[in-house]
This record gives sequence, C-alpha cells and structure tokens, in this order.
Amino acid sequence: MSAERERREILIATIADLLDGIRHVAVGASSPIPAAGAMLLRARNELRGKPPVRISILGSRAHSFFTNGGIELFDCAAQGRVDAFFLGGGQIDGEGNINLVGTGDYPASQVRWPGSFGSAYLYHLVPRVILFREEHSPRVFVPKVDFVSARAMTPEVPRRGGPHALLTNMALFDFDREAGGFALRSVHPPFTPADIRENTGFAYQEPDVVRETPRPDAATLALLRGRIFDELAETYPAFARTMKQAA
Amino acid sequence: MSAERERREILIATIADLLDGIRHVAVGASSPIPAAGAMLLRARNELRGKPPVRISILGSRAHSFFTNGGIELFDCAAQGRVDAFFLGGGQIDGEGNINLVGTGDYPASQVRWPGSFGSAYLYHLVPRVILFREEHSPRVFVPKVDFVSARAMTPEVPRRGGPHALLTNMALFDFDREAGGFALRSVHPPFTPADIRENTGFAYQEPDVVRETPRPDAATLALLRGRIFDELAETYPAFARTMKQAA
Amino acid sequence: MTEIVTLESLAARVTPGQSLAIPVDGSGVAMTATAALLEAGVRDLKLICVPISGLQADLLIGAGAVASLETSAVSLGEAGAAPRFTAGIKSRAFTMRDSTCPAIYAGLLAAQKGVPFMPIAGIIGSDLLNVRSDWQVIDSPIGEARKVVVVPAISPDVALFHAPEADRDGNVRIGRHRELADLAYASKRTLVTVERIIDRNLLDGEDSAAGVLPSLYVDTIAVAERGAWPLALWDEYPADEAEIARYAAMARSEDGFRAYLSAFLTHRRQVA
Amino acid sequence: MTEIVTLESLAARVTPGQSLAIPVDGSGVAMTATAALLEAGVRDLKLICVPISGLQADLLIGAGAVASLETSAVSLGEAGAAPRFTAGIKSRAFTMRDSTCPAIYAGLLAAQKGVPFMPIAGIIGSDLLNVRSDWQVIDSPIGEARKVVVVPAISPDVALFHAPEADRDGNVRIGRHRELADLAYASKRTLVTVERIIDRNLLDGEDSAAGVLPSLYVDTIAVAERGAWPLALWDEYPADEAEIARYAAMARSEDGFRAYLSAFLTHRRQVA
Repeated sequence: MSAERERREILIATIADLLDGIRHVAVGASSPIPAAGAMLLRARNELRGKPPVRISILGSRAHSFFTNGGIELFDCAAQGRVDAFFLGGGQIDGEGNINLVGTGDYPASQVRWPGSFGSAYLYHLVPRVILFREEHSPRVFVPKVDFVSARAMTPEVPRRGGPHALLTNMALFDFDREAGGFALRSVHPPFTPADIRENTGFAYQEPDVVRETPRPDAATLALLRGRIFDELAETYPAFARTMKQAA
Repeated sequence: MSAERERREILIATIADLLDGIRHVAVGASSPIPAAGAMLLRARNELRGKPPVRISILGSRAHSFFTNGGIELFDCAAQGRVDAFFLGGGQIDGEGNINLVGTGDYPASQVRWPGSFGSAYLYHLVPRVILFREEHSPRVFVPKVDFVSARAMTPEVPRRGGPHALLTNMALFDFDREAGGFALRSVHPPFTPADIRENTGFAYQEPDVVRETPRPDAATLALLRGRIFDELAETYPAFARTMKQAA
Repeated sequence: MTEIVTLESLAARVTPGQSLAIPVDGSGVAMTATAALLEAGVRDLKLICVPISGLQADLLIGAGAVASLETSAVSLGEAGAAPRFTAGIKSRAFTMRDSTCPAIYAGLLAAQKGVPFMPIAGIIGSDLLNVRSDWQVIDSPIGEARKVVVVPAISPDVALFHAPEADRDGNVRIGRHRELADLAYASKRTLVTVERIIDRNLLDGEDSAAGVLPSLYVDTIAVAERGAWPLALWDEYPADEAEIARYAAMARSEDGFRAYLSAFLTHRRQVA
Repeated sequence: MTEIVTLESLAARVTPGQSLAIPVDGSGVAMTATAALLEAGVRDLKLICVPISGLQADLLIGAGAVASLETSAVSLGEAGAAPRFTAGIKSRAFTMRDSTCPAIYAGLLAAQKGVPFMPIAGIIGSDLLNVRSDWQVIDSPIGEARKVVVVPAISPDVALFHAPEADRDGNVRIGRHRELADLAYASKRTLVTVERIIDRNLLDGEDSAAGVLPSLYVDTIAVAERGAWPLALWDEYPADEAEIARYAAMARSEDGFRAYLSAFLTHRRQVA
C-alpha cells in the first residue's frame, strides 16, 4: 500500500506542478487525483502569497460556484474562464487524439466505453488540457485511435485549447503543439525509459537523457498528507481515507 | 371625466372580448387598458368556469412568473406559450406594418420615437397580436409607414404570429391575413363611419352596415369597477384611482 | 394549468414512440416514475440524456423500452460501466446517437428559442461529425471567416425529472439545477415527480423565486417520496451506492438484470 | 478574484472608447456609478442597452459621453420621451444602431457561448435588417428549408450594473434578474455597485445560491447606497417618479440638461 500511496503522491504533486500559473481549473467527477493536485496548487499558492486558484469539481456542492446549470462549465470554457481541465481516454494516440467511445467499427464497437462526454468541445477551448490516464499500456496508447472523440490539432480552425501534457502511472510527456506529438519529459521511479518504450504504442520524442520524475519534497508531503487529504475528504471520502490510512 | 371613463371602459371590455379563448397573454409595461382587459377576461372565465387565463405584465412583480430574466418572455413566445400580446406604433399602415422608430429619413428622423422594442420579433411569434393605439388620426394611420419596425405579413417565411385586430379610441378593425389588410368591425359611440374614414390615412374594408361597438353590460361594469380596478391598482395605482374616482 | 395526479396517471402521459428527455444522475432523476413507466409497458422510446445518464437509461435499455438513444455518455459512475447499455450496443438493440454534452444543451437551446439550429464552439475534427449526419460544419455567415459546427434543435415530446418540492400552483423548486429548466423550456410536455407538495407559493420572495421553474412549463406533477432512489437528490439524500453496485453486478447478465428489474418494480409497488 | 474598491476606483476601470453594456431600468441600473463615470470624464463610449434604457442612457448622451448607441429603445417610461436621445438623433451626435430586444440578448448569448453569431426567430421583413448591415438573413443549414436571421456576437468591454448585495468573496445577489448574469457572462469585465456587502457567503444554501452571480464573473465591486436612485431597485426601493419627471422637463433644453447634470453630480458628491 505504501508503494501505491507513493505512486499517487507523485501523480498529485506532478499535477500541481503542471497547473502552476493557472487561475481556474475544472475537474471532472470521480477524479480524486486531479482534484488533489489542484488543491495542492491552491494551498501552495496561498502559502507563497501567489494568486489564488479557483477549483471547480463537477458534481461537488462545496467545490462549485456554478449557478446556471449543467451548461455553465461549457459556457465558462468558451468565455476563456477555464484555464485547465483533465481528459482521459480508452485510447490516446501519438497525435494527442482521444477515444472515449469504443474500439472496432462504430457503432457496434468490440469494446464500448461510456461516450465522449464534453471532450469534443472542451479540447478546443481549454488552454491547458492535461491528459491523465493511469494505465500505461499499448492497448491504451495506440498509433491511431479507432474513434476520435476529440481531436488535438485542427489547423483548419483557430482554437485556444488542446493537450498540454500526458501523465500516466509510469511517465510524464509534454505535448508539442508545433510538432503535433508527445515528448517524454520524465519517468516515475522505479520505471525506466525502456519500460515506457515497451508500453507505449505510439511514437514520441525521447531526449538523450531522460529525467526521473521528482518525488514530492518533505514540505509538499506534509501539506498533502495533512490539509489536502482533509479537504479532499469532503468530495472523495473513500480515497482520502485510504491515503490517510496508508500514512 | 365620465365620458373619458366610459371610453376606457368600452376599450377594456372590447379587449377582453378580443382575448377570448387565450390561455396566456403578455402585456407590456405602462399599458393599463390592455392589462385591465386581460384581467376582465380572467375574472369572467373564472366566474363562468372557463379555462384559467394567465397574465404576464412586464415590469410587474405580482403579475410575473418569469424566473429566467429579460429574455424569458421572448423565449416563451418562440415556444408558442404566449397566445396574445399588444403592440402600438407611432405609425401603423394599411398592411398592418408598424413603425416605432420615427418619421422621415432614417437615421436622422424628423420625429424620433423610442425604438422598436421587441416588436420585430414578437409580431412573428404571437398568434393574436392586438394593435392598440388610442389616438385615431391620419398621422398615425398612414398609407405606408416611414420605417417598418415590424412587418405584418411575410409570405417568404412560415410564421404563427401577426395582427389580429386594431383597436383605437374610435373604432375596432379586424385584420384579414388573407387579404392583408384591415376591415372595420365596429365604431365606438358617438363616432360614425364617416369619422373613421376622415381620420384613417389607409384604405380598409367597410361593410355596408357598420355596427356600433357594444357598451359593456351591467354585470361587466360591476366586475370592472369593483374587482378589476382593485386588481389593477397593484400595478397601475394612478390609473386605477382615476377610474374609481370617476365612478 | 398544471395537473397534480397519481404516479400511475403521470406515467400514462408517456406513450410509445415518444422522445423522452431525462437529466443527469444527481440532478433530479425520476427513478420511481421510471419504474411506473416500465410497469405501464412504455416502449419504443427515443431517449435523450441531458447530457448523460446512468442507472435510469440502463434500466430502460435493459427492459427493451428504448428504440434510439441520444447521449454524451452512459455510465454508472463509481460503480463502473452501464451493463445493459454496453450489451445493447453490441447487439444493436437500439439506434445509437453519440453526442457531446454541450451539443445536447445547444439542441435544447435551439428549441427554447424557436430556431432550427444552434451554432456551437469546438467539436471540429471529432468523428462525432462523421456519425452525426444531422450535424453540419458551415462557414460562419458573420464576422471572421471560420468554420462553425451547427446542430439541430432538440424538441423532446416529454421531459421527466424529480425535484424536492412543488407548490399547489405547479411551480417547481429547481434551485441552481437550471438544466432542469433547460429541459422543460425545450420540451412539449414536462412531467415532474416531487418529494412533497407545499402550501406556500414558491414564487413569493426573491430568493425563493430565483430557484423556481414556473408552472407555465410544468404539465403534470405527482408525488413520489424518495423518488430518485437509489440515485441522489441534490443534498436531500445521497446516492445508495450499495444498491447501485448491486445493480451493476446483477445487470452483467440478462437473467440477473431481469431479477433486478422485477425486484425494482416490486419495490415501487410496496412503497406506493 | 473580485476586487472591492471605492466608487471612484470602480469608475476609473471604464476607459474612453470602450463598449459599455447596461441593463434596463428597474433591473439594477448603476446611477451613482454613472455620475462617477461622468465626473471622471468618460467619453467615446459604445453604449449597449440590454435591451433598452432610459435615464442612464439619456444622461450619458446629454453629457456627450456616447459615440455609438446600440439599443431597442430609449424612453423615460411614464415620464415620456428621452430628450437628449431625441435631440442627439436629430443632430447625429452619435452613431445609432437600432435593434430589437431579443436580438441584443441573442448577441450576448453568442458571446457567452463563444460562437461568432446566433440565429434568432422573427425579424424578417423589418427595416432593421436594412439598417443593420451586420445582421444577415441565411438559409437554415439544417432542417426545413427556411430563412433565418443571424446576428453577430456582442462582447462588451465592460458591463456595469447595481444590485442589492454582494458577499466578501465577490458573489452578487441578482435574484431572478438573470439578465444581469447574461450581461456578465458576455462581457470582458463586469463592474457592480451594491447597496451593501454582507458577511455570509451567498452561495451557501440552495435557495440563496440560485439567485447568485458567482464572483468568477465579477471583476470589481463598490458600495453605493441607493445607487440606482432615482430609478427603482427591484422591490428594495421604488423609482423616484417626481425626480424623473423633473429630469424630463429640464432636459428638454440643452441648458436645462446642463443644470440638471451639474446638480446630479453634486448630489453624488454630497451622498458619498
């Protein structure tokens, strides 16, 4: 369990770093790790006297200041009032396209997932979309998705939104909007660049020397294991309890 | 003052008759006579066990059940949930077009009125638009308006809305959507068909025998001078007071 | 004017072949009314999830009541995939109309405003545009020369949802769940179940009125206590996670689903 | 995050040449802030009335602060025509952009949704289409073949209104006056004056929250007691009809207007 907690803590701290500088981040329902990352950034900014961070957690009463119904998040993104959001995907390809619909021939998919949710829209409108998918395997990271729920690059139309980074259980990639693909930034211990190559079905840029994803420092861990998991408990009681028990 | 009261009572009772059968009528701000007509219909339906009538008076707290801001009346009309509405006009022409903008060359009008308000939209969408203009003169009822704020007939697009009748201080006209013009239905006492011809700048159909607009019967007058003016006082205190004092 | 009737009478207002719009889990899902609909033998529904659904859609699909499904997702959330939805996709039990959340709201908004279509940001590049032949990409007729997606109006025959309370005039408290108003504005008829009917008029007072769907948009109301169970109703009561997990497990097989459904319908009759 | 400042500082946020959106009389018109704007010498405004205006627009026009005016009407209501508006039309003191109420809301809605245009029902046949070259009539790209009017997005630089209260986080109570939210969603910056700042958070509680414009949309707040005077503020206070009638009479002449304006500005300084 301690390894599991450590894995999650690295993800949370990495997300906080990826969000640095934003004013408003929206987090989907059932996303405790992104939510914890956002809360960590908020707490850190507060302690450092940096600008406040607003967090919207969909479906949470305490972390919502929306009063115009289900459309408000989407309108808000269209207005440029949402700086960051998280998307996952049953498949993600090397061009950053994501598939939330299914594999095989549409519509009678071999494997069917829930559906595209708001991805087709938000990918265009939120400047810093963080692709977050814990499972790092060739079946997830494919050369070409079977169905494009949301496309990462559309040179035919102006857009402010798109992928910023891809974070998995094993590694962190940057997305290069110029090149239109991913570049490996760091690998989480104990994995190696070879593990990443083996488990990634798409091509990506790899630097000569690949960094290790930094573990959170002591101050960050203290903040996380105290205040952040307490804050998280309101929305994700089971997750927060597990993390606290492991401590 | 008694003649003035009688004039207004005829208008109010005529409006109630024109509205017969509707479920929801919207009344603009500063329109005590249309509002009183709508209230008279509502009370009469209630007494006769006929279907209830809903009245929206713009700008009134007590007579509004809108909760979605200023757009709701317009959306409501687009949904087919508003059966009747009143429009006036600085000029009204024989084809039922209305001008709320001004006379002479736009934009530097000779006479400038406030503006088109929602007329250009509502005229298309509300089935029973009652044109209500107290002043009956050739400067109001013109052959052709100088500016069409809202057009009565647009064969190039489907529409459910348009003029139903024109009510003035002197007469009541029906609007004939087939013929695209007005037909004199009745003349208010003490006026004559000749008075109407003299004071109307546009051509209209005139039957061989022109009826006199009926005066409200005793039951209607009792209802009007009692309950209706009391109800009206909430929104139009000055108007209701004048009418009660004259009684 | 709004009629206040029994749950059975409310259910009878939905007829086979109609399009039925329902809200997202937790926003006010009329689960007890869904049981009553299934009991009444509703079928051939054109189901429209605003903008996604979970247990409610899965039950209707499993019971064979759905002819076509327009949604941005069907999922049981924490309890995982929606088993009857997944199985129905494989067996092509219904026509699937995949969407994306704001496109469903945009379609409803077009109906609310009486226009045939609504433009919407984003979406370009998505394969949704290939499978939704009713969506178009046009050159913006105004302003900067650019492509814009337009989607058709969605005018459901019936909207169905659950809320904490209504007053005797038929006004319904929706709080900040304005997606319920969006549903009602766009729909030809709106059916609402509520926990309770209250005596005071909800439109009295500025704070109260702000969270009200006026009776003008509400055709039929029935009382159904705990009518969203096993789903949550705002902060009135939480979801019954154990029950939803039980459903998720049982509904993996057709037989398990039948057993669950039968018990679910029996439960409604006992509560009523 | 929302800043809470003095009225003078709030007024300084509006700079010459900006587009300024204001609500209809009675909905929450920031009259005291308007005095502060005029005192600060605001000019060349592109004024957008949502969807009409009265005293506020007439004062700004009379003071020479308006370069262009988009509105569906300007009127003092019971007090009659708006004299400086009428005079300004004759002297072509500003560029007039005549509109119709729902078209102004449609333009704001397009901005709210990040699309370049919005379709709107009706309007066809109106001469407004001749004088508004930025409006178009198109063939509907979807559904039945028919003509539809489309209007461009309206994205005001600044929205300015008055409300009863805000909390310390910058949430503003708007009750059912959702047109104020429409204004804020569409505008780049939103300035709000309030009667009072309260300590409790307006988003706490479903009823209260339903009538709140969240601070996300509110850039700057200042306190201005009786800040809508002489206009009404909801049911907080009625319009001062005598004062408005006095304005209507004085503003018939340029000199009379100058005298009124001077007294109006003095009044603000004395109240402050």
